[in-house]
Amino acid sequence: MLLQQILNGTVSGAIYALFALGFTLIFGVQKLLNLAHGAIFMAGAFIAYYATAQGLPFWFALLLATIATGAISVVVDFVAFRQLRKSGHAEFAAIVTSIGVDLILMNIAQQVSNTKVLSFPFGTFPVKFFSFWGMRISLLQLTILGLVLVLVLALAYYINRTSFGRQVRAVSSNEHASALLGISAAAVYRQTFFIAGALAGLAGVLIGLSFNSIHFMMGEPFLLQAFVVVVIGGLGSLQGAVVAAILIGIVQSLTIAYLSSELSTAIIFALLFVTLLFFPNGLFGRAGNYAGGSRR
Amino acid sequence: MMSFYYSYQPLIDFFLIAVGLGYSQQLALRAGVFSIATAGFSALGAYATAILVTRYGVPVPAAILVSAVVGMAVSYVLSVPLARLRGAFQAIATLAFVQVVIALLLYFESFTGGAIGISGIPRVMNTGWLLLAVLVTIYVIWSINRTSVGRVFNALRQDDSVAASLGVPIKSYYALAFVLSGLIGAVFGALRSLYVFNIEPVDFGFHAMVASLTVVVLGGRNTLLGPIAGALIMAILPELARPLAENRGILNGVILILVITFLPNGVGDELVYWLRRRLRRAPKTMSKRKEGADVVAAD
Amino acid sequence: MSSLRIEDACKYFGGLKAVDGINMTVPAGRITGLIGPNGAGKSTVVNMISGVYSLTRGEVYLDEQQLTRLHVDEVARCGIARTFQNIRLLPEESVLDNVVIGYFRKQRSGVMSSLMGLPAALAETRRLREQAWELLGRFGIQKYADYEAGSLPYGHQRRVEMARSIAAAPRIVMLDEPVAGMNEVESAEMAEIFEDLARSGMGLLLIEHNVAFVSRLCSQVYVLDSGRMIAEGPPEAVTRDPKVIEAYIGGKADAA
Amino acid sequence: MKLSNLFATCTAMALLPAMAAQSDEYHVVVLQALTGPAAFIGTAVADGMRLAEQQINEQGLLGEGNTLKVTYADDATDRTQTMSLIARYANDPSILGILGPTSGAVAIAGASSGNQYKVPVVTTTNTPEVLDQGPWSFILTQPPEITIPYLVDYAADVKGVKECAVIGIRDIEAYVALQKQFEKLMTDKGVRITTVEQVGGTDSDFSSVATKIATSQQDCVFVSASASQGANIIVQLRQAGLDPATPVFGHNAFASPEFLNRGGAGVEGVTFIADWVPGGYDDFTKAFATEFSETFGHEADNWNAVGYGGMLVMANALKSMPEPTREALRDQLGKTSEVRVAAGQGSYSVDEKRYPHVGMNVLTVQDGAFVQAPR
Repeated sequence: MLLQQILNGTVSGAIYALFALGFTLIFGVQKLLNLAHGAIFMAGAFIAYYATAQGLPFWFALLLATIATGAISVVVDFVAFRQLRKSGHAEFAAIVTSIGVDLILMNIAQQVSNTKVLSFPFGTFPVKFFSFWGMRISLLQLTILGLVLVLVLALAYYINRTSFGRQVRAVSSNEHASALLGISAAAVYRQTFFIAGALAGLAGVLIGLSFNSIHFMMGEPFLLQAFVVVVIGGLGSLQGAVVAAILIGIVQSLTIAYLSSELSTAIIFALLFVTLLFFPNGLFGRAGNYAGGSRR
Repeated sequence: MMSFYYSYQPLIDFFLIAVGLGYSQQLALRAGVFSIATAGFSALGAYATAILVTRYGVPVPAAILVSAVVGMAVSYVLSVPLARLRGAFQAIATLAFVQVVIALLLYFESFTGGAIGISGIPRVMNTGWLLLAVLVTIYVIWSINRTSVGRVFNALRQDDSVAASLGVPIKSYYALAFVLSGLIGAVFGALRSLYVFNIEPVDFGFHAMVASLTVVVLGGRNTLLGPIAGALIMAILPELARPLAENRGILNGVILILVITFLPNGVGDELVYWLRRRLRRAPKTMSKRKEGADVVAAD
Repeated sequence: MSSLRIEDACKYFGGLKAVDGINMTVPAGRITGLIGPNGAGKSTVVNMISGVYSLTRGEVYLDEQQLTRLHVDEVARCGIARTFQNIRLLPEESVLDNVVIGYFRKQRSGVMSSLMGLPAALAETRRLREQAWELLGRFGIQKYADYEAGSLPYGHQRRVEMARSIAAAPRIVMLDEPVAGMNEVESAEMAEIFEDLARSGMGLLLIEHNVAFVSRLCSQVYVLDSGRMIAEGPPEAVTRDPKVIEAYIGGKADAA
Repeated sequence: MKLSNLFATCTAMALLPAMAAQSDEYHVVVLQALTGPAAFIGTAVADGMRLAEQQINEQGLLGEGNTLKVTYADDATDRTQTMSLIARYANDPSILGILGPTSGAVAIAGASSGNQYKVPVVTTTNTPEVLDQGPWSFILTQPPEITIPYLVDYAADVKGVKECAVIGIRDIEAYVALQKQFEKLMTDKGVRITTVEQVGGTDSDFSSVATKIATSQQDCVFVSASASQGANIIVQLRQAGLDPATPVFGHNAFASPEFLNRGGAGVEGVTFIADWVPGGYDDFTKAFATEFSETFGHEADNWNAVGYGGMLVMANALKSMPEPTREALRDQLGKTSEVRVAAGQGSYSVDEKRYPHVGMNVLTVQDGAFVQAPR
C-alpha cells in the first residue's frame, strides 16, 4: 500500500503543480496574490465540459479550455490588476479585486450549472488500468503525469532559455527601468497571465476528468493548497513549486493512509507554518523577505 | 422607527459584530502587519466562551475575559514568527494559522463538537451590549490615534526601517499591534457566539477571513470611520442586491472591484481625507514626487 | 566630549569589498565630512554605523560603548540619528507628524497610557507637536506643516527629514547628502543650522560629494574611494592631496 | 434561474389574480438556501415546493377559493441573512409561517429567530436541536435516530456484516449526524467499525482514502455524502480495487438520479435508505414524479420530494386552522397527522416530540436503476 499511496500522492501533486505554477508565475512577476486563480481553474473544467456536451471531441475541448482560460486570465488581469499597478496600491487591493473576480466567475458558473455537480460522460477517456509491483495505475493517471512533465519542461525552457524569461525578470525587478530597456511591461503581463491561466484551466480539465467532478466551488481547496505549495517551494520559484507540489501530494496521501484524513489539512498547513518559520523564503525562494531593523 | 429597528435588528447586530472584527483586522493592517488572522482569533474567542459557558457553567463575563486572554496569548506567540516575514508572506502565514485552527476544531471532536460545533449557547448579547463593546473599541483606537502608539503604527506601515532608525523597537510594536488585533478579534468572536446560539468551524473559514478583510479594504485601513463604512456597505449590499436573486454574487464582485480601483483607500478613509482637505483648504498636492527618484540614486 | 569611532571596519558583499578597513572619528561639537565619488561606499559606512549592515570585520564605538552588534533601533536609542541618501519620509503623514515621530526616543508616556488615552499621553502629544512646529520654523518650512510629506518638493523633503533626525537631540547625527539639489542660498541656510547644532554640542557627520560645501564647514574631512580611505585631515590639506584630486577627476565628472 | 423554473413561477403567478379576490389568502415564505454551500438542497426543496404550491392553488386544496401566496427568498446559506430575513418577515403581519431555512447552523439560527419573534419556522433539516429552540420551530426530515435503524437493521440482519469502514463528508452537519448515528447503532449491534475517514465537502480527489480502504479488511463500507460526491467516492473505491463483493451502504442523499448518472456501473449494488423512491411506487408518487419532470425538465430527486411534502404539510396545517393566526398555524403543525406526501412510505405524521415520521425505504441499484432492496 505504501508504494500505491506514494503513486497516488505523486499524481495529485503533479496536478497541484500545474495549478500552482501559474499562481507562482504571477507572483514572481508582480508580487500579487491572484485569488481568482481558483475560479479560472474551475472555468477550464466548465468550458471543457460544455464543449464535450456539444459533441466536440475531448482533445479539442481540452485545447479550447486551455486557450479560453488563458484569455480569461488576461481579462482578469485587465479588469482587476491593471488599474492597481498604475496607482501603486497593489498588494492589498489586488487581494480584494481578485476576490471580486472570483465571486463573479463562481456566480456565473453556479448559474450555468444550476449548482449541480457535473462530470464528463463515461468513456470520455478510456478506463484502463495497469498493474505492476502490486500497484494499480490508470491510463489517465499515466497521461496526467506525462502531460505535466512535458508542460513543466516546456515552461522551464520558455522561462529560462528564451528572451521572455529575461523580460519577466527585468519587469519583476524594476518595471520602470525595464521600460527604458525597451521591454513592454504590458506585453509581459499579458503573456504571464495567459500562461498562468492556461495552465490553471488545463489543470481544471484534468482534475474534472480524473476525479469525476466539476463544480463551481472546485477551485477553493486547490487555491488553499496552492498557497502551501508556492510558499514551501518559494514564492516565484517554478522548480520549487513543482517539487513542493509533489512533496505535498505525497505527504497528504501518506497522512491519510497512516494517520487520519481529518488531520491532513492541519498537517499540511502546519508544514507551511514551519517552513515559513525556518525558511522564510521557502526551499527555493530568493532572499529579501525579512523585516527591516536588523543587521544583515 | 421602532418597527424599523425590529425588522432590521439582526442586521444591525451583525453590523456591530462586523465593525468589531473589522477593527481587529484594521489594527494589524494599519501597523503594516499583513495579517488575515482575525477569523482565527474570533474562532478561538468564540469556542473558548462557548465551551466555558455551555460545558462548565462559567459566568458569561468571566468567559469573555478568558477569551480575551486566549486571543492575546495566541496572537503574542504568533507574532514572533510573523515578525520575521513581510507582506504577502505574512498573509499566507496567517492564512495557514486560520486553516490549522479550523482543522483542529474539526479534529478534537469530543472537545469542540467537530463539524457540528457547539450549540445551546445562551443568547445574552443584544444591540446594547454589542454597541457598548464597539464604543469601547473605538475609544481605544481613538486614543491610539492621538498618542505615540498610533504614530509608531503609522510609521511601521509606511516604512519600518525609518521607524527603526528613530529608535522604535519595531518587533515589539508589531507584536503590540498583533496582540491588540488578537484581543479584539477574540472578544468579538466571543460576543458573536453569545448571539448566534451555535458555532461551528465553517463559520470561521475562508469566507470569514475574506469578510473581515473586505470590510477593512472597502472601508479604509487607517481611519476610525473605515471599518464602520466597510461593515455598513457589507451589511447593506446583500439587501440592495436581493432583487437580483442569484446574480448577487456578480454585483458584490463588481462593487469590490470598482471601489478598490477608484477609491483605493477605501470609502471611509477617502471620505475622512476629503473632509480634512476641505477643512484645511490646502491645495491637494504641490507636486508629484518624481517617479523612480528612489531608484536612480544608488551608492 | 563624546565621539563616534569606527575601527578597521570592513563590509564585503560576497566578493565585493564595499568598505575595506577604514578608521574614522566623529567628535561631538564638530562637523566632520565624509566625501568621495559616487560608489565610494559612503552610504555603506552610514548603514554600518546605524546597524543596517553587520560588519564583516571591525568595531563601532560611541565613547566606550560598543555598537557593532546592536540593531538599528538600539543604535538609535544610544543617540545616533541619520538621514537617508534617497530621503525616506512617511509619505502619507503630514510634515508636522513626520517630525513628531522623530521625538520617539524622548517620549515618556507608556503604551498603556496611550491605549487608554490618559491625559498625560495626550498632553505629551500636544507638547511634541509644539516643539516640532518650532523646529519646522528653524528649517523654514513651517508653512508646509499640514501638507502630506510625500507631496513636497525634493529640497523641502530633505529639510523635513533633517528636522526629524535632530528632533530627539541625538549625540551624533549622520546627514547623507543634506544639500543635494539645493541652490547656494539654501545651502548657506543649512550650513548655518549645522554650525548651530555643532555649537550646541552635537557631533555631525556630513556625507557629501560637494567638496566645496564640506570644505567650508568641516574641521576634519575623510575621503573614501572604492571602499578605502585615501585621505584624511583638515579640508585645505585634503583638497590639495593628489590622490584626492585624481579620484575626483578620474572618477565622476559631476563630483564637484 | 433555469427557464423551466421561470415558467413554473410564471404559471403560478398567472393563476393568482384569478382567485385572489374571492377569499382568504394565506401568505407563507419559502426561505431556502438558493445560493451558497447548501444551495444543492435549498434549490431542490424550493422546486418541490413550487410544484406543490401550483397544485394546491390549481386544485383548491385550501378550500372555498382560499389561495396560497408564497414568497420565495434566498438566505445564501448565510446565518446573518437568515436571521435578518426572519426578523423582517416576522414583522410583516400578513405572513403566517416560514418554510426554511435549509440546514445546519443556519437552520438552528433560523429556529432561534422564529422562537424569538414567535413565527412558525419549518426547517428542512433533520437536526433535533432545531426543536430544542422552542415550540415555534419544526423539522421537515426525520432525524437520524428514526431513519438510520432502517439501514442498520438491513446491513446487520439481512446482510450479516461484521466489520464496516466509514467515509463521510466532515463539513455538512446533517451527513455527520447520520454517520455518527450509523456508527453508534452498528456498534450497538456488535458490528465493528474498522476505520472512519472524513473528507471535505468540496474535495474530489479521494484516491488516497480509497486506496487505504480498498487495501484493508472489512465486509462493508458506509459512505455518508451527497449523491454526486458519494458516487464519486464509490467509483474511486472501485478503481482502487475494492473487492466487488463488499457491500456499500449510503443514506437518503443517494436517492437521486444524480447518483446513477454520476456513478454509472460503479455504483451497481449500492444499498441505501431513501425518503423517495425514484419514479414513484404508487399512483400518488408516480403522479408527482411525472408532473415534476414535466414542469422542471428533469427527474425528481429526494430533496424535490421532501420539499413537495413540506408544502403539503404546510397546506394541511393552514387548512385546519380555526383562525388565520401564527399561533393556530403553530398548533396545527404540531398536530400534523397522516398527511399524504411523496416521501418515505407516503404518510407524514408528527409525534409528541415534534419528530416527523414518514418511514424509509431501503433501495439498491440494480441494472442502473433504483429498486427496493431484496430482503
